[in-house]
Amino acid sequence: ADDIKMAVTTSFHNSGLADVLLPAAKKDLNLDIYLLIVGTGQALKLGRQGDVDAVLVHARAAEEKFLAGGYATHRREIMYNDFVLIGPKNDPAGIAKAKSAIEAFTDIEKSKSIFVSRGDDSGTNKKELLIWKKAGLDPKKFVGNWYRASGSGMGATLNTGVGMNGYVFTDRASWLNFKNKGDMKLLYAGDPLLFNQYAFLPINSAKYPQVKSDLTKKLEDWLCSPKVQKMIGEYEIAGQQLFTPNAKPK
Amino acid sequence: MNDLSAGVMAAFGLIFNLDHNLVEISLRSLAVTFSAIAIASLIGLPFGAWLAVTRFRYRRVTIAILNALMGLPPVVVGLVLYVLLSRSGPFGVLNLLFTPTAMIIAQTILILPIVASLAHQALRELWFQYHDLLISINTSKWQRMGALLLDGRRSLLTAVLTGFGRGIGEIGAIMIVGGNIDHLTRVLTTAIALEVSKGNFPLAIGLGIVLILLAILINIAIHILSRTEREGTW
Amino acid sequence: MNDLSAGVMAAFGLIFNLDHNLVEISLRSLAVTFSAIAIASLIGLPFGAWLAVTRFRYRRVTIAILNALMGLPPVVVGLVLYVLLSRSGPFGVLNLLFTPTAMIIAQTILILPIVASLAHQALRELWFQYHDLLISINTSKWQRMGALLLDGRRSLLTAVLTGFGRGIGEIGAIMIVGGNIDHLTRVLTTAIALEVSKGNFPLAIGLGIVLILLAILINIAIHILSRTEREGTW
Amino acid sequence: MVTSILPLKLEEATVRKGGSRILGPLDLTLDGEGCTILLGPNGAGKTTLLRLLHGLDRTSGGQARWATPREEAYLRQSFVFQSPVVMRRSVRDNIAYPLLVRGVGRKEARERAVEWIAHVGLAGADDKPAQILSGGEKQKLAIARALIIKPEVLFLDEPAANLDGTSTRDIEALILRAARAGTRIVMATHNFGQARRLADDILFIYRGRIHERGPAKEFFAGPETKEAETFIKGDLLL
Amino acid sequence: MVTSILPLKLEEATVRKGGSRILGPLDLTLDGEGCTILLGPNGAGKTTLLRLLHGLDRTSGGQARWATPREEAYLRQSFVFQSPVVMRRSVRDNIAYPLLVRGVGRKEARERAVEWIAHVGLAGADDKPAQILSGGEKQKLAIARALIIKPEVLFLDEPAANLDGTSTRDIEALILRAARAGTRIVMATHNFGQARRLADDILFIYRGRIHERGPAKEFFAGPETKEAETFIKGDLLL
Ligand SMILES: Nc1ncnc2c1ncn2[C@@H]1O[C@H](COP(=O)(O)OP(=O)(O)OP(=O)(O)O)[C@@H](O)[C@H]1O
Ligand SMILES: Nc1ncnc2c1ncn2[C@@H]1O[C@H](COP(=O)(O)OP(=O)(O)OP(=O)(O)O)[C@@H](O)[C@H]1O
Ligand SMILES: [Mg+2]
Ligand SMILES: [Mg+2]
Repeated sequence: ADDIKMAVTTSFHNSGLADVLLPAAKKDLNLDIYLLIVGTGQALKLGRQGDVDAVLVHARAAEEKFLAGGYATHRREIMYNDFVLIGPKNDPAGIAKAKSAIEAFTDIEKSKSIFVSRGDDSGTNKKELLIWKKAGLDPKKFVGNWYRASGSGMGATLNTGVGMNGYVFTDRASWLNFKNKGDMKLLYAGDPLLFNQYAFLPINSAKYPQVKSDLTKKLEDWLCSPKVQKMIGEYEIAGQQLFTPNAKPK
Repeated sequence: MNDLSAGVMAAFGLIFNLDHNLVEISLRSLAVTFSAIAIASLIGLPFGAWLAVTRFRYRRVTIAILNALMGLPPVVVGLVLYVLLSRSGPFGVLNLLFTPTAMIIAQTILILPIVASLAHQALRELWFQYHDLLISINTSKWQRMGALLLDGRRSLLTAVLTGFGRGIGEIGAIMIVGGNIDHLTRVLTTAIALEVSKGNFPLAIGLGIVLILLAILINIAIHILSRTEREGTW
Repeated sequence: MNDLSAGVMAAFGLIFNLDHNLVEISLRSLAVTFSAIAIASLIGLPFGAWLAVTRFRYRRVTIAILNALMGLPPVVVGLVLYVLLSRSGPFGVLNLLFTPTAMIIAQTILILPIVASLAHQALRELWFQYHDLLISINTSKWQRMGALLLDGRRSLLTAVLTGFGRGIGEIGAIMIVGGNIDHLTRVLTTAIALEVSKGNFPLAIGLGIVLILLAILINIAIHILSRTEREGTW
Repeated sequence: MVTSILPLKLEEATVRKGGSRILGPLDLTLDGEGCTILLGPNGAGKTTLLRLLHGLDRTSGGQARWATPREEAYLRQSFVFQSPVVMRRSVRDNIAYPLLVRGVGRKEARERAVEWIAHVGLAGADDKPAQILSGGEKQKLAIARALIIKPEVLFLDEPAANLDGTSTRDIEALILRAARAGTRIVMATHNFGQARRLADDILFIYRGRIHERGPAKEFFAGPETKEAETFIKGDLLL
Repeated sequence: MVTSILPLKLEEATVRKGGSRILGPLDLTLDGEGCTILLGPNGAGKTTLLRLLHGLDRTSGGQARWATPREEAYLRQSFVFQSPVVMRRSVRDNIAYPLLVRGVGRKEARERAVEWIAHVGLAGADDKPAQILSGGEKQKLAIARALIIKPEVLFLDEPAANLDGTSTRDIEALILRAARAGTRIVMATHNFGQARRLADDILFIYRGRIHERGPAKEFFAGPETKEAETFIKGDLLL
């Protein structure tokens, strides 16, 4: 069987979708996909170094830069899900009633409730910082000890958040698939601002001849095929749909 | 390769500018590991001596287990400690999770078997020499342990330094119980991991070089202070 | 606490069902670490013996550095190795990145200073006893090293077992150069880290228990086979 | 000393090592005063017997019993080893150590150690690390360390083997003085002259057994067993 | 042996340790045949001198030179230590080791070791771990290990201190036989009888210096220096 290596972000892997897609790819394409589960930054770094054949990430701006550097031949959107705010069940900041993501963030800032940030420059972290910015706030200037940058992956940050009983900004898939929920629950979701697009970027074989372009092409076509798009749409945890496929047919 | 040379440059940059952040996390690294090694030595060295002077039924098994515990996987230690210290755990009321104290506890657990096991190994040879004499003088078990620890202090150094090395470079456990929180529990190793996950390899390598230099400096300092390997010692 | 008991249950479940995945990653863990410890012993034990029998100008500094290298931060080792093995690095053509071979190299680098340093410490005492005799018999340096390694083999065991422990529980380096790829480079520690990041603590703790049991079993087996601590040895 | 730790009684005592019986079975009662010298060929079991008496080796069969409880008995005896064991400390601290173990204060222990350093002829070596002493000097250290606690029973295993003539005489004088002060002496030696000078009675050890026992004068005048006779001749032939 | 490694010449040789001069400066030429015995009080420097001659201690001043290059010289001499050093191996492997070092095959080395085990009277101990031997037995092992390479020069540091009469005689016979076969013997002892039996000439060491040197007969008949006289008296007084 052929094999390729693909770097994916922790949040994608934590969703569990890979456990469905990988066996299907093996069956349909006779292709072994070896996943490297790393942070967004590291995933792109692996791509830049030519050590993987493709990356699947969710950080638009960083992806554009990656493309501009000529590391990938193109960027293909596959699906999206959304980001959510989770927090302690008693919701000390009262974000459950917020009307927008910005309002929810502002509420947290006002109540000085513990907020655990990824703080690792990942796609999720970048989105969070964007929302603070839109709310006119700058985490660097927060006083008091309530805003905590944990500097770790999604799973580790959730563990920390649960341990501290604090709010965490996460993607829906990671949260639904997360086992150590403790006393926490999903408190806010739904703002279009929280839209989270995943894109597939095959590495440029002009830069690294060892890259298996034919296979990444095959994989990309397969991911965007109606059958797989349907599979993605039907993937559920606890009765909730996690991803919305949105690949545009070529 | 560029990353390597960039890393070396980054290390120099950090050191020469005495980067404010670097100083902070380096000091925290040292504080955590020194505390852990102090506690581990206080318990582990006497335990090693005790193992050297005592013959009991399950001694071999105890030693084998102690050896095995030297390889305690940090992630598992961190995880178990997390479960115990978390709010819903039995020691939740102490509010220790995500504090340097929790990191010290984690490192102590990891270092202790190393210190104890290597201390035992070092003192076993000395006990072999002293055995008859100390029994003949009718020393108590405590006095035997005391004599071994005192007269074997030079060879105990390796045990302590090995533990120190293990602690200062450790990440799996302190990441989980410390949480790598900026200005609170971030230390050199967790900072490196963070830079790696950001794909910022030069900075990560730079911090790594600082960490290794720190370890080497401390080792040389301790060797010089304790004058091991002085020509005169044998 | 529930997580702990659930973890114990999970461990039993995994072991008694001889879970297919568990067997695979356990065997890979063992294969990687055994290879690494074999290479590290082949180099480190003779080097430790060499350090014991040789007096040279920078001996103290060398020993101090070797001690310091015992604390090489795994993440940094992994990172540097990654940069070297990466396709755009100098050894990229070998295509070793994300293979068990890369993991073996990483662990060897981590284990080597431990084995060498502890071997030196163990053999130093023996050399102290043998020094006059071996010089008098006019042995070459190689013969001295050989005599120490042969006659001191029992005390070298701790060095090797310490290295083994460090390797089997290690994660920082093999995560980076191995990539924790399912069915290719996933081992016990990286599997545990993955489960932790999923918040699946019972399974993580279960795997951790398996890992620790494995380490203890191997230690006991080796102790029994090599008959250390037999009453007769002293 | 309120009650004596003597007599020490061995009953059918045997010592096995490495699978073979290297001593016994033997019966022996050690009491009264004076100096008992152990004679016998190399490997006969002298060291093993001394170690057994002192409690360093355990009986594999039979028993060894002091008049007082073990604890008590072991506090009031000393042993000088065949090859001297020195601790990695200064000469003074080596000699003071048994006093420290018995609860004497550090200062007093050191003072008394210094006196004993002079007695055994090591004056000036107080602060030397004990490991660098010459063979004979180590032997003297060991004797001082044994005598400093004024033991009720003193075991010596070839204590003068590495000593020069003058030192031997000095040490013998110390041993005799201790004997006269009531210390029971049990000593192994290969030096017949020394045995003649010191012994009140002789234990002739042969192949792990007490082959012959008797007052020194009679033993040297004419031993009862053929083996002892051959043994004495071996020395005379020198 | 094509050329002899002798004479060995010391010129103004001194040995300092721990800051003080413990031997020399002394001049000495060692050549020809026969047996030189080192006499002197404890701590005089006998062991240090032997070690210097053998190349175990370095000169801190002056020099020590063999007739042949160092390499060559060190291959053809042996040393028996004051307290025997045994390797953690069987008796046979201990004795065979110097042969192995000199490139003799394992099988032949073992066979010759077994012969020597018999010569020194350790028959039957071939497979015993050397550490469990008695004091005298270890001394015999050390002598066999020294003689097995048929050394051209043999240094012995109180080799019979722990031996019984018969063993002493046997070992002395071995030493004499080696001497007669051309081995140059240099030996320290505190046993005057032994010195008289073996010595061709005497080196009297006193306070780190060669205080007197002369043929054995003349030395014992009447030494030239007062110190040597006192020393001999010390033994006679015993
Ligand atoms: N652990 C052991 N296993 C087997 N045999 C042993 C052990 N220890 C000692 N022996 C043997 O027991 C015998 C008696 O030893 P011991 O040391 O008592 O003799 P000794 O009379 O003191 O001799 P020496 O005069 O040479 O000191 C020796 O032959 C020795 O080899
Ligand atoms: N490392 C050292 N530092 C200082 N003094 C030392 C050192 N080594 C030995 N000495 C001293 O040198 C002197 C000579 O020692 P050496 O062993 O040569 O004596 P020796 O004549 O062999 O005595 P013995 O008859 O007791 O064996 C001793 O007084 C000893 O204390
Ligand atoms: Mg003996
Ligand atoms: Mg000497």
